[in-house]
Amino acid sequence: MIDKRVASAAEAVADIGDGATVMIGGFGEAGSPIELIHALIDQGATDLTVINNNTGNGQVGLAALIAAGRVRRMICSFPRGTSETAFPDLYRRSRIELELVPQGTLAERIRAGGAGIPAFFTATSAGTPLAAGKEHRVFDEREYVMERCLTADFALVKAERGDRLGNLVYNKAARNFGPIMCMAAATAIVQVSETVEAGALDPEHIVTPGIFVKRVLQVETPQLESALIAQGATYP
Amino acid sequence: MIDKRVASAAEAVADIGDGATVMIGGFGEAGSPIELIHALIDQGATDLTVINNNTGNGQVGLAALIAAGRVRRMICSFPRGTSETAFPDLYRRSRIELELVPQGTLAERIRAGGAGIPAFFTATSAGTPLAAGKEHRVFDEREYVMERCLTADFALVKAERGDRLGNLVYNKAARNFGPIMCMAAATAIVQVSETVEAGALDPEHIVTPGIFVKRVLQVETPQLESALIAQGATYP
Amino acid sequence: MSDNTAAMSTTKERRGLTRPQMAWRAAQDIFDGAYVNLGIGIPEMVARFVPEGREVIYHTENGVLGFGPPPEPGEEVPELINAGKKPITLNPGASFFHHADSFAMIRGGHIDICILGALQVGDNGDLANWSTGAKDAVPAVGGAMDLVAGVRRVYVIADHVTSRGEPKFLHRCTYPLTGAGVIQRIYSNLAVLDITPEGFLLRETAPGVTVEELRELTDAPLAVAEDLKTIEAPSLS
Amino acid sequence: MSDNTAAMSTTKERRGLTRPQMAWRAAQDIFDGAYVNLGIGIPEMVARFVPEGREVIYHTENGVLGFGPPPEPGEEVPELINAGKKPITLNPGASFFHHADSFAMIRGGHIDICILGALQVGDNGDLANWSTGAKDAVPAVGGAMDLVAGVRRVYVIADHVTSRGEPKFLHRCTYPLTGAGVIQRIYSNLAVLDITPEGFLLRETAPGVTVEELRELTDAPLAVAEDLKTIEAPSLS
Repeated sequence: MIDKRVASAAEAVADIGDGATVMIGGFGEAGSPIELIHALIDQGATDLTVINNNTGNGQVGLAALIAAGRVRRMICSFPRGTSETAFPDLYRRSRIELELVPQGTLAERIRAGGAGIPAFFTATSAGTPLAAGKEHRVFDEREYVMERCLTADFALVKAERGDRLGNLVYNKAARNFGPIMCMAAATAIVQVSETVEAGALDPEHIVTPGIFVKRVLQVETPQLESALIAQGATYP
Repeated sequence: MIDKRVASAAEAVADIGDGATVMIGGFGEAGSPIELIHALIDQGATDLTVINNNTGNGQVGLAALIAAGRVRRMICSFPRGTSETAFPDLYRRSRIELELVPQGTLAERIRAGGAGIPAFFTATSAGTPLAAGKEHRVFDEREYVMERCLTADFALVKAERGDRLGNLVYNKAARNFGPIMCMAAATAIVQVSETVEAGALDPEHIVTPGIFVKRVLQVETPQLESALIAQGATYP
Repeated sequence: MSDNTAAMSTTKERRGLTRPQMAWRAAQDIFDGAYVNLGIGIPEMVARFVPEGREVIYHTENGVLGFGPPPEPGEEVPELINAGKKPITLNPGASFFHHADSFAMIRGGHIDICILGALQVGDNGDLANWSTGAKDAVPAVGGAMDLVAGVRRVYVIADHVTSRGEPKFLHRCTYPLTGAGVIQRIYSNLAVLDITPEGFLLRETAPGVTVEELRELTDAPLAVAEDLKTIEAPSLS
Repeated sequence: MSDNTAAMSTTKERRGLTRPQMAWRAAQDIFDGAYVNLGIGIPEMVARFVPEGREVIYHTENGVLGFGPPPEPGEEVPELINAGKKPITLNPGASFFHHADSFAMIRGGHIDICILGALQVGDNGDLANWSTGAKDAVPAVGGAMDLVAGVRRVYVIADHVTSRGEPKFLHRCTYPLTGAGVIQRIYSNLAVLDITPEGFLLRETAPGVTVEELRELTDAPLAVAEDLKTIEAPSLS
């Protein structure tokens, strides 16, 4: 019987190695898989390339992973967070690399990675410094930029409910990058608030089919960045 | 107040002009918008380019539209149907053009059309006659073919439920091409078995957000190709 | 999400329209049934002033269509936020979708109107609103480049000059571009300008603002519409 | 959906395994937890013979993951069909998705195994299964090119020779290709062949079939595995 459920966050992230590329879901705190990120901090992997829209908030979650010096390179669209200083400090000291990608191009590159599309063209960023050095091409009299796909060794994602097969549904705008990151990562690791029996999720309502998911961890009452920041929490 | 509902199939398709490109949803009979296609036959538009995975079944729906000589050009992956002879007859007499596209490339070209991606690369068809004349390119030591997006003036789609804003949910495997055709057509026209109040569809379960839909027609008991074929039905 | 800190500059010595009045003026151009994406800051205010009787569907790029006004205090839901990460509510008929689908709406030309802030706008429609090119700054772009490239009508709301009195609307942007030739209309505190193939066209002025003043505060030639109007905004502050 | 009419050729003079036995043999290689797409015809039969205790998730390219066996007569649902347009049922944990997402699963390498029919297979792994190149034929390809390009392991089930006795497995295909270098393994009525960088490698033979016969019926050099085995299939017809 297929059973993708794992017993602990430590087990879920145990094989993330130094130098791995890790997609991390979430937009702001919505969808941020804090428990998995904290397990990754505990686990010790370093020299990571991290793909996330931002760079975390406060001194927990992704911001804490960055502050701990584990991230060599960030691929993101908006490297600023709430009460977050780890990234800008390291960036100004050239201790972390940044690949700045327009948000929609970031999403589409991830989706392309999951869909087996090595490259595509978009008008986004044409004529701007972010297109410098990229191949340009005119289709129907408009200029487009060629963008390569993004894939990852691992994705850390937060969803609402999941089953042993890895089928997922999300919670409101916390869906954001989760579905496409599950597609684009060789090993998608998902924390859910609730695990349910296979068949309990309506086939019409499943957002991420289990084929894209390798591990499911139940975290019944996930922490929220805003609450942690309000408490002045730091990790570890 | 936004109200995309229309009163009749005739009204729904009234402005489809000669020479229009029309995407038609459905895979086999699942999702085939027969009532809208029949209204299009009645309406008389000709010289159409039609995009559908197949070429219809029996002597109703898409097969009848083709048999009526209204289709100048088919873009499809598998121009064969059940008890359907209109397309092969016209094709052998060079009375209809065919652009044969692998099924997944067809789906991705439509999705690209809806997503503002003018072109993308896929390994599908590389090394085969269907890639002849197309730009090839090597990424990471593998050969890919460049494919252009597909858009349309109109899409005719069948869904299960819809509201005045055009939000849609589908019925099982009848979902197939519907969501991406709604995205890729300037005017997506959708027949639904049931119209519901705005807000009646759970925001988490909506498959096609209303932004992609221009017209919604309620057809309470849509006909099924298999039943029509069993009856020996023809249209008109 | 774009960096429009410039648009948030101090209000001292501001003339013409208040910021709510600028948002009000922009709101008059939002048509019934429009799908609209509003940037962070003053653009967000636009939703408050759309004339009664027009139904507008708001999109936020983090994956919500059909959201409503901010919730009452205490009613915030952490998973129900906009691109500015501020709490929102849902209108009937709202939907959720993932980021790639959300930007398919933008890139695919499905959003009718986008309104955002600006550091500079060129009279060729170029927009600069994400970076001043300062060496020590951490660059951040968010979804601004996708919005201006993908949305059919892209409008700017911005003060006519910076807090240091420098024109924001000029022949060519000097800051790094967000997009080339993407802006159709500007709502400033002093005027409504259209971008035409010939450059800026003055459509409307704020009460008491003269064409001569505007020519002085705009760093590019300024054509004047034959039917130049005065903006008659309600009192809003 | 591929045109594997050749694989459906008449059974007269067939030797070796029956078609159900061919499907049974292929089924032994489907591992527990595999995501599998089965082509129309004999490949569909494979699902019946997967050894007990292995949970396999079946994908059909028209947009269903996790489907089950055909329904009882009278229980068919018109909207619940597979790529061959035949009625299916759902297993617990099934899901529906649109065509672009379905082919993202295929093209993106998420399906573990695809098994389909063949007109010809080259000893370089080339597959021809959609067209004989006949001038008067209406060409039709379906999802075969996407499947062979995208799925990690692509296996063929096909009779070793055509109904006219011509070898289907040869040095280079003469029919138009479905994909180049895409096949890893062939299950025929006479043998199991692997495609290796050096060409065909004979792994297993049907009972009573000799290496010499196979060399005669295969139009390419045939290496023989050191541990050549005989297929011991149950009696199935």
